[in-house]
Amino acid sequence: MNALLPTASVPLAVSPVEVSLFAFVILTAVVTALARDVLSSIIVFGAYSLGMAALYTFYRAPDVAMTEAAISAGVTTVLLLLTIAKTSRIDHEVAFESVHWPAVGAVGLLGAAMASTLAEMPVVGDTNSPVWSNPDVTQYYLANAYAETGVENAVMSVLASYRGFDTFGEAVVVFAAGIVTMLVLRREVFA
Amino acid sequence: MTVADTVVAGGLTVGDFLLYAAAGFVVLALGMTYRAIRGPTMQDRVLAVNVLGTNTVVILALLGAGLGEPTFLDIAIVYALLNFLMAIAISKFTVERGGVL
Amino acid sequence: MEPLTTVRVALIAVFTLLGLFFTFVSMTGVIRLPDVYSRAHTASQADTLGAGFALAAVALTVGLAGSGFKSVLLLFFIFVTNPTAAHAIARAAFEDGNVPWTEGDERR
Amino acid sequence: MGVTPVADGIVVPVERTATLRATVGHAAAEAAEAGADALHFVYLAAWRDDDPHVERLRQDATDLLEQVAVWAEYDLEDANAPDLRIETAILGTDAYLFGPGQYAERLHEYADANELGTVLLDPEYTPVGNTALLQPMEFELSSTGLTVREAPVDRPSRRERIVSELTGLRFGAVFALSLLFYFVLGDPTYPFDFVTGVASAAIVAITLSQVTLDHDPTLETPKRIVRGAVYVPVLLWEILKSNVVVARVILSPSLPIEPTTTRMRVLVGSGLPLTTLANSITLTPGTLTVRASDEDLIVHTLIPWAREGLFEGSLERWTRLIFYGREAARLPTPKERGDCDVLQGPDATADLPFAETDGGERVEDAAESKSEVTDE
Repeated sequence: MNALLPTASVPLAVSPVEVSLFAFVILTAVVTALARDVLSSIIVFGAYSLGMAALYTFYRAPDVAMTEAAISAGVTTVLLLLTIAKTSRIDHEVAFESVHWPAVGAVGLLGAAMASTLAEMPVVGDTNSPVWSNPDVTQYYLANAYAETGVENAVMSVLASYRGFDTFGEAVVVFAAGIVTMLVLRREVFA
Repeated sequence: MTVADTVVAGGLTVGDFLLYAAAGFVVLALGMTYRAIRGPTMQDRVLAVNVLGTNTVVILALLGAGLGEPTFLDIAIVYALLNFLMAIAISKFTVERGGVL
Repeated sequence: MEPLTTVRVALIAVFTLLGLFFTFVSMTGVIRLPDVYSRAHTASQADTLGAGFALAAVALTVGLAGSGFKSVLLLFFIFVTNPTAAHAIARAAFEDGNVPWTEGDERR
Repeated sequence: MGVTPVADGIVVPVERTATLRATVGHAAAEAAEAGADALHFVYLAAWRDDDPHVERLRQDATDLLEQVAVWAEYDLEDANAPDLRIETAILGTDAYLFGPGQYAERLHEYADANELGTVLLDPEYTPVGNTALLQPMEFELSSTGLTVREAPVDRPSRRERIVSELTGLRFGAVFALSLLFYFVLGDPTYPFDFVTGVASAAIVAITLSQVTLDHDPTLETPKRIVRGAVYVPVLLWEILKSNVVVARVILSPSLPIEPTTTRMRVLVGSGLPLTTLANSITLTPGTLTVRASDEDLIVHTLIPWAREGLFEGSLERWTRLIFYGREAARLPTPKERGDCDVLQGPDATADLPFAETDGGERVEDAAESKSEVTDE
């Protein structure tokens, strides 16, 4: 069946679902940042994750959505709760942080700079995007990835080899997380 | 041709109708966030987020039907269970601090 | 349009609108009612019914033969978990010593 | 730090804990018995005086110390030692206290200055906001020459044993149920799904079958499922009917609600039947189960119409029908049995049972929170 991709049958760039989901996500994000009580912040952050995951689903990234739901709404919430259970919670008379306007300005400017590139991005599923209209690159990867990098998975070869510098930071984080996990587990088991 | 593609009126298909309904549910969710933000007690916030979670499940299901992607329903099922877990964990937490898990 | 499809489309529309209506009632209740206990009423009930109608519409759209069964399963989950969650929250409030609102009290 | 102090006074660090009242009682009794001449209660502050927003914390600490002093006076009078001096103090407001060592140091300084020889600790006391640091603190204190004791008060455990015995039948039932769930979502004819399904169901059954079921499934089980299936449409109709009524109430501008809390003694078994009944009550609009323990349900009702419906007991009868068959369903309504109480409002017939919510030990807590709520 003809899936309702934005380019296929909906001429407008954004649908009402997107607009309302964005409003929801931004609202909850702002409240998460401004709430003074850690517990309220965590709870509203849970709502934020739900909205974010719905957004991912809408953009056809169900795997990311599933991760967002499981990690953000589920595991993170429990971890944060355990953390504040271990530390003390102070009552605040004021419910929200005061807004630091220069910071808002800086973040806003950065956001605006980022947003200015949005117009150049291809629409989701756009058949005129370079990947589709100029398949040479894709074909090149598919044909030569194994010979050049020795990595069997073409996606992995692009991620870790052709774009090695881009993903270097990511690889470091994953490596560090792995080391820490090993350390922690070792201690739990042997100490 | 499936039901989602059936044209109701003025070029509006059932799928489009469901998408508009999903948008309506998100707008209602926005109203619900008032309670999540306002509180005043922690339980009020948990309650609001629980309702928001149920809403998200419905929104996902409607999106799945409207966009013709039945796999969304699997995600919705995971959500429904997670949402339940979250409500229980936080309620238990506010009564018995650190009693989660 | 076949008559059967017409009935089905009509049912989808009616169920979706009913779902929206009851969720609207739930939202109004959650915003208007005076304390956490009365809010839990609409949060657990009107919302469950709203979700139920919307999911029924989804099941009708997708068709029971395929994935529609999943939305029935989802409906079952929501019907079991929603009241349980509402009960857990109300009970947490009660054990926290939250006195239920009665007429004449200030709104919280 | 000076000479070992003379052992003729007791100092108790206090904080709002579930065992504070009992600890105070024990301290008073011990002081009276030992003929001590002073009983000190101190609050070790986690904040500093020049922090912003500290007034409320200081007020809270002062309130707590006042409350503790009142309790102690009362207890000392009971113990025939009304002349014993009670002192209170807030310590550590000049610097942030880190770690149990600094807590112990402050206590030691205070004990030295006031010639107190014994430190009595509340077993739930949380130095640096963590109960796990109580023992390190005791250790630090013991090297100062002070006598350190934990008050012998128990916190009655609220956790019940939920792990039941493992039997083959239960294991099989949990395994079959999880496998069925997996296959509904997946495709059993596809070998990959089949293998992962069996593996997942096995993991679930091994880890969870001891907590999932507490009875073996019997021949009654299929009958219950069939009767439950009959109940579903009835319940749905009830839900729909009362949702319309409640929707009218909520959407009307004047919001004509009369919330009351009620208690109802119900005659269904514990476990699944009680859960079914409690959830059914919660699902039908206007009524919400707040607490369910043994056979007592505390139900919050939104409008009188819902309260009447609840006391008619039709849901209770349905639950009995599902779980115990048709004969069991014939019984008088809770109203006729006199098994219902209204706990609030003009028709109140009993008090709100905050005191008994926790085996009686949190009476003070509940009272405190009550006053907090009305303050807000």
